Amino acid sequence: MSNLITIENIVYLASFGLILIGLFIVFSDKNLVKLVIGLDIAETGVNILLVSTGYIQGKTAPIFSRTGLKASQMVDPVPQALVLTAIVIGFGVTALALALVVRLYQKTGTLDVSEIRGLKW
Amino acid sequence: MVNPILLIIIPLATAFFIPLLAIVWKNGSRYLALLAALANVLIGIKLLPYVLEKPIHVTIAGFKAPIGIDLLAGPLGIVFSLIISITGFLVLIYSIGYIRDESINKYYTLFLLLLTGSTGMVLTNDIFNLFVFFEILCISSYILVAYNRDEHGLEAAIKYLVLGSVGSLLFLIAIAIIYLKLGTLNMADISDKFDALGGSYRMMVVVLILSGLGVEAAIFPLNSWLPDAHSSAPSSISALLSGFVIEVALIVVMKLVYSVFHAMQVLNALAVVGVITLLVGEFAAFRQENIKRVLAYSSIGQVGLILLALSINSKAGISAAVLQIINHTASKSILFLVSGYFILKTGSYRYSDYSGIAKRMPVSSLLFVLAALSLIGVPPFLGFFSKLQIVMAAAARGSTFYVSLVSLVLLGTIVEGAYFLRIAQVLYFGRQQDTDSGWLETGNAAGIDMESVGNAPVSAVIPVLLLGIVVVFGFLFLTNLNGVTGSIAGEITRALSLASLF
Amino acid sequence: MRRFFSLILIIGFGFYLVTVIGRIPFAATGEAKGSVGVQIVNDTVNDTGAANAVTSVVVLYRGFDTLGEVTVLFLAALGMSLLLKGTEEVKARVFDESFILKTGSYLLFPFIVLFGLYIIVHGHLTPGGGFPGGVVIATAFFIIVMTSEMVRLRENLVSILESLAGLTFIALGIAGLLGTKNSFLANFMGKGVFNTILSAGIIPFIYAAIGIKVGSELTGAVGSMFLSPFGKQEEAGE
Amino acid sequence: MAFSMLFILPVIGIVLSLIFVKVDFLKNLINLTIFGALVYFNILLLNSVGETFKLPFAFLGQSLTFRVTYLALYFSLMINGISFLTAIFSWRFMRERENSSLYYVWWLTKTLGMFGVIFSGDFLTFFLSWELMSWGTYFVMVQRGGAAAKASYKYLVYAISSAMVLLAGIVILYASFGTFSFAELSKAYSNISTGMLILTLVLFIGSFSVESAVFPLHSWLPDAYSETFSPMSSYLSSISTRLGTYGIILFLFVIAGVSVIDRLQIIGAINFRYVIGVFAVLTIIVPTFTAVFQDDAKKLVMWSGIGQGGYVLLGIVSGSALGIGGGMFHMMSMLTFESVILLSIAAVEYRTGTTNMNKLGGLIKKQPVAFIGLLAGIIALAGIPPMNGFVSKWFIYRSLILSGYPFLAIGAMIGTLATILAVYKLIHNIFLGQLREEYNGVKEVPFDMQLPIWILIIIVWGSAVFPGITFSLIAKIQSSLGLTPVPYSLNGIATSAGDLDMLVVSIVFVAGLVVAYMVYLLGHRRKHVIQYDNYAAGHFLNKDIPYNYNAHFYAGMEHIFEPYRKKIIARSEKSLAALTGTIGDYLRHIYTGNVSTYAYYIVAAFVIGAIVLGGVF
Repeated sequence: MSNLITIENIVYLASFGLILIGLFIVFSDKNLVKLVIGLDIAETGVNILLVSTGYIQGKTAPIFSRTGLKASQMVDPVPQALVLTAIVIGFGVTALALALVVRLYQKTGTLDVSEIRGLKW
Repeated sequence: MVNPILLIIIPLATAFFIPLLAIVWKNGSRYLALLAALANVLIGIKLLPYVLEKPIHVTIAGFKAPIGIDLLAGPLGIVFSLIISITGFLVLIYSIGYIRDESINKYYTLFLLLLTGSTGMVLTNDIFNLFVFFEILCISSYILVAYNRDEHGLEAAIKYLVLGSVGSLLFLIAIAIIYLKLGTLNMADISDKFDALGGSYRMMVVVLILSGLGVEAAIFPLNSWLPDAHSSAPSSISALLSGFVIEVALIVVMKLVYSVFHAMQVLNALAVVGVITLLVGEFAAFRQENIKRVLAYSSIGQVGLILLALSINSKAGISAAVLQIINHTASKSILFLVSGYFILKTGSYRYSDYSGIAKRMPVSSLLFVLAALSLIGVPPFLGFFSKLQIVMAAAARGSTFYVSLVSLVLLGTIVEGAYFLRIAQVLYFGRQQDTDSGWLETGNAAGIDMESVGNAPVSAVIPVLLLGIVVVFGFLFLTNLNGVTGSIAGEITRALSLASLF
Repeated sequence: MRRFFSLILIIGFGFYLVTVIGRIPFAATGEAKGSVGVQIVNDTVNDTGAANAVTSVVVLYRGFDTLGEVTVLFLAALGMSLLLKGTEEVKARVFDESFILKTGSYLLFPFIVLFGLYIIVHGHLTPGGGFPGGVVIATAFFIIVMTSEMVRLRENLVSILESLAGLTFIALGIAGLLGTKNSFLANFMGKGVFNTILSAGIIPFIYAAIGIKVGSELTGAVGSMFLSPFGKQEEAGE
Repeated sequence: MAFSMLFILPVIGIVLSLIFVKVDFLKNLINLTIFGALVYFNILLLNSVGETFKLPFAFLGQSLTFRVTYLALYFSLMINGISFLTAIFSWRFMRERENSSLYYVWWLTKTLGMFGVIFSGDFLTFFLSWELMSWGTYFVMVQRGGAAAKASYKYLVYAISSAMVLLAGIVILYASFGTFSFAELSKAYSNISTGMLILTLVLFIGSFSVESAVFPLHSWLPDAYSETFSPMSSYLSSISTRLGTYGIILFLFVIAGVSVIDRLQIIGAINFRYVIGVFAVLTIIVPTFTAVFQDDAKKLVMWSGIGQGGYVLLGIVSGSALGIGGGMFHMMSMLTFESVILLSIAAVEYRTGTTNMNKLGGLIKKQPVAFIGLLAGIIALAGIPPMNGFVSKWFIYRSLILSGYPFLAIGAMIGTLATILAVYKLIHNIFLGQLREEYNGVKEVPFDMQLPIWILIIIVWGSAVFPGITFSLIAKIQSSLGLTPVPYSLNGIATSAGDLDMLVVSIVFVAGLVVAYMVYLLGHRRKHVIQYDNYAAGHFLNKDIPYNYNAHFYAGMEHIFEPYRKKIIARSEKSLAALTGTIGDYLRHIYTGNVSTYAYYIVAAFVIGAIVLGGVF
């Protein structure tokens, strides 16, 4: 039982859970703002997955701030850089989405995705 | 020799510079953007002969792959950046007259970033870098779709954004798996290590990337944003989106499938998906009344055809697909650009309201028809040759599977011909209605005064004419074109190996 | 019904996530596979002279990504200002905030900015850098906008800063292209003394540019959010 | 030289016509010269049979080849001859017509395509030319606008479909044998599998059936051909449709070969050719009966022209020397009589401005040349001696009876009955009966428009009296295709094979006419009256109540046939279009407009992809 509670499983559980919850909101919620929030949640899940790919058990942050730190004691820095990029991109997309939502609400007066169907077929 | 990275840096720097320029010269961005695109065209032309012989590897920050990011300027990269910059340049000329509101500086900035994103996508040799450029491309197109800030544009943009984000989510998951399992992001490196990966991981990565990038590549059923976005964007932007954005995504995804993942197992499935995409597009266009929606659905159909050609798993197929991409870029850009002025002049999106507009806008209408004929695949236009090459490449595989797919393609062509020629006839001979007394010429229902419709301005006609030259006289250069497309096919099908790179 | 189908799909998707990704152990990456990250950690001090390996990855090894990332932010800010600019003249939102809040925010402002600047310039030494620093600086402006009624952000100034910062980034990159290494973003400056502020060549400069860019972009984005009218817009002429 | 001129001249013509698009006189002159020169070079080409030509550039690694055969020459002579005559007629007719500025451009484009089709030596060249020809046909028809646009649209959909079926056939052949060349394909066909044979037969014959308007794929023809400018109607109906027949001949005799096709025995003696024959007979009967009820002169001729195409096909699939010879001959007969009929009608239209038979009548004295032309034409059309239609039909009937296809012969004869009814209506409603007031001032057309009509009358008659001239070429075609040549003599058939001597028939016929005229003269019963000195059904006629039974000419018959006529095909066409639309509508509904659903599609696509491909990896 105890071998189930590993750091991998916790990270995976969090990340998959967030991804699935986010997607579930995207699929089933009618409010456009919630939909954007759902996307954000899912994105967070992916970011957790991404950043955790660099994790190596028992190692420290890759900063040579003190002398004597060896490279072999450090975790992989690349995923951290990647996730920084991913977060910023996610931020940009979310901000833009919200701007669009604000504008769309001004035009249509609704945030219900099943009603915002001026374009179909 | 010029460094290919300039193809990305020039439009990017120009985009950053435009806000500064706007302070001193309000409309200067128009010409600056033109200059940037022109510079890219010239660099592309200069680089083309080099890369046809040997691909150029560009390291960034002095770190060799796979440590750093590197660009691979092979035939594919340079030819596609040429397609992008030439189309961009022509559409920029068109925009001079077409985009006339007060936020033009933002328009041109976004436009250049769209070019940056797509050029980056075809040049990069790093999968995460691909993701970044993919996002630049996507986000700039989200904004441009909503550029007019009307209800339809905004709605299309938010849908496009949500779907694009879901797609990039899947793409990121794939990147995470790749990094987890292989510890590298460089495509050549991945290509070397990928075959050692377990089957289920390979499958997961390939399917995730197909369904992630496939959103932008408009593969059925991931293309639901396309009809809305392409029909609601300003026509100049529709021309870009249909002209090269989906093709760039498609060619990149297929490049990954072939040369990085060696996932030949998915090709048959993709061929079937391609034909389904084609049929859905063509049949759905049949009953459309909004001209831009017709064109958007036709783009779906064309993407299906290109996907089928790319999935034939032969050099001939890929080469034909690239030729078809060139044809589609030119033709569909013409169609969108011309229909932009139809809409502007008549104020209506319904093509049945353009009754007899050919008398008022002769050049535009003629080019519209020529481009439509090329898309249908009528000799001697370029589209005929590309379609024939696709059909022959499929037939050359000799299996019943491909022959039956080809027959479905031909079925789609019939439908395509039917709806395009219907529009063409309305342009020239007016709307004809089936009444009891036979077909009669009737005026337009919207009460548009055709007399007041004038010709499109020179800035709109020139790019359309230039694109028209490609479509009409392209067949004269078929041998050269086939040489270029052939080397692209060679690049895609040759498994990249890190050892051979440096 | 929709929920039911969504649930089924989520279960299907989750199944693949769990069965495929969920079986990959973390420790397996790294040395054994000759991962890129391991090589970078080993070489970073020699290559870049930056103490913070993550920073050297962000700014140099994957600096091109970061340029793209900055571009995405630029795009987002641009998009927001394009989309949110009211079609008619909209008054800046008036918040009737208390004197204490206003004064407090003015008092806090320089310290927050200073903190942000600190984070930026120490990006190559400690956790932090241009992105978090820029965000902190933007927060300072955010607080001002939230609390005082009279502040109206100068959109021009913001966009000039944004552009200049972006161009600086590219100019530094091109300098590398023109330099001996003939490679975009290559570190053409000396590495300096390890673990001091003026070390690691172009990294601090690029990070400063990023910091200014991120700060001004976020400020601009916040500004355009506040300048936009809320609620359903009345159609003109009705 | 002569061969390349056939292709260079039309291109020159197209360019010059585009340059002088506004200068009517020059344009006409240039094109008349070019069509004349084409006839000349075509005759020169008779000396170079068997030569092959190659385009200097290869395409897709395949060279585009041409070869000169007797079959091609027969067609090109027909094309060029009729082009020249039509060009003479067009000179005056097309002057100042609306929407006709590109008339010659499209016509020459079509001509170029037709040359390509008949001279091509491989399927790639054939298909390229075929497309060029179809689009030329479309543009030449559509340029008039209005009703012509709608009619041409229908043609276009048929033509694209047929081209795509053709392409599928070509691609399948290429996939199986790796070649486009006719010569190599015909070798490959000698030991082809039955399934492949059936598949390609259906594809190729089906595709060519559209262009040659074989029942039930004929419905595009009448409107499309009749709505365009009248000289072009005449040109199209006389030659354009036959290019489809060329395709059938090409496939049956050059590519596949009769002996290979006859391996397909369906039941007993019924083989594949017999099946085509049945369709040919249906093509004769159904459209000809439709022709009877037409009110528009051009449409009537078009409908009966479809039926004549059925005779051609019937002769060709009969497989015997007589039958193929007859079918080939009938192409030439058709070419001339269809053309002379339609040019005569065009002459009437030139003066009266209409081709609606309900509005015409009594023009015999006003336009005697047109009347004679039409008379000669309908005599040939109905297969009555001494015109060339009689000769060809005689050959066809005889071969059908000799080869043991009595039912097909009976079917063909039923068609003849309707033909006679139709042509009687045609000549009566235009030229006989009472002249309408408004046409009192109508004059005969000028000489340059009469000229082609006279020439055609002479050919229609002369080729009947001396059919041997035509048969000499046909016999060469037959031997070059490996068939038994038809036994001909200068004025009929070689005595061993039967007993047709057209000279005798003509003399007897003329003698009969002379006797009849003598009787008529001797009778002294002739009396000239004005047209209102008359009565009908107890009414005296005047200007306001003219004697006229033009409208509802065969009302009784129409009453019987109406429920069956034109319903089936028109309905199936409509429902096919509706089906396409409905499929499209269903497919469009995938795009519901709900963004959550769209997002669902994406992840669902992933899951389905993973399920499908999970097994592959």
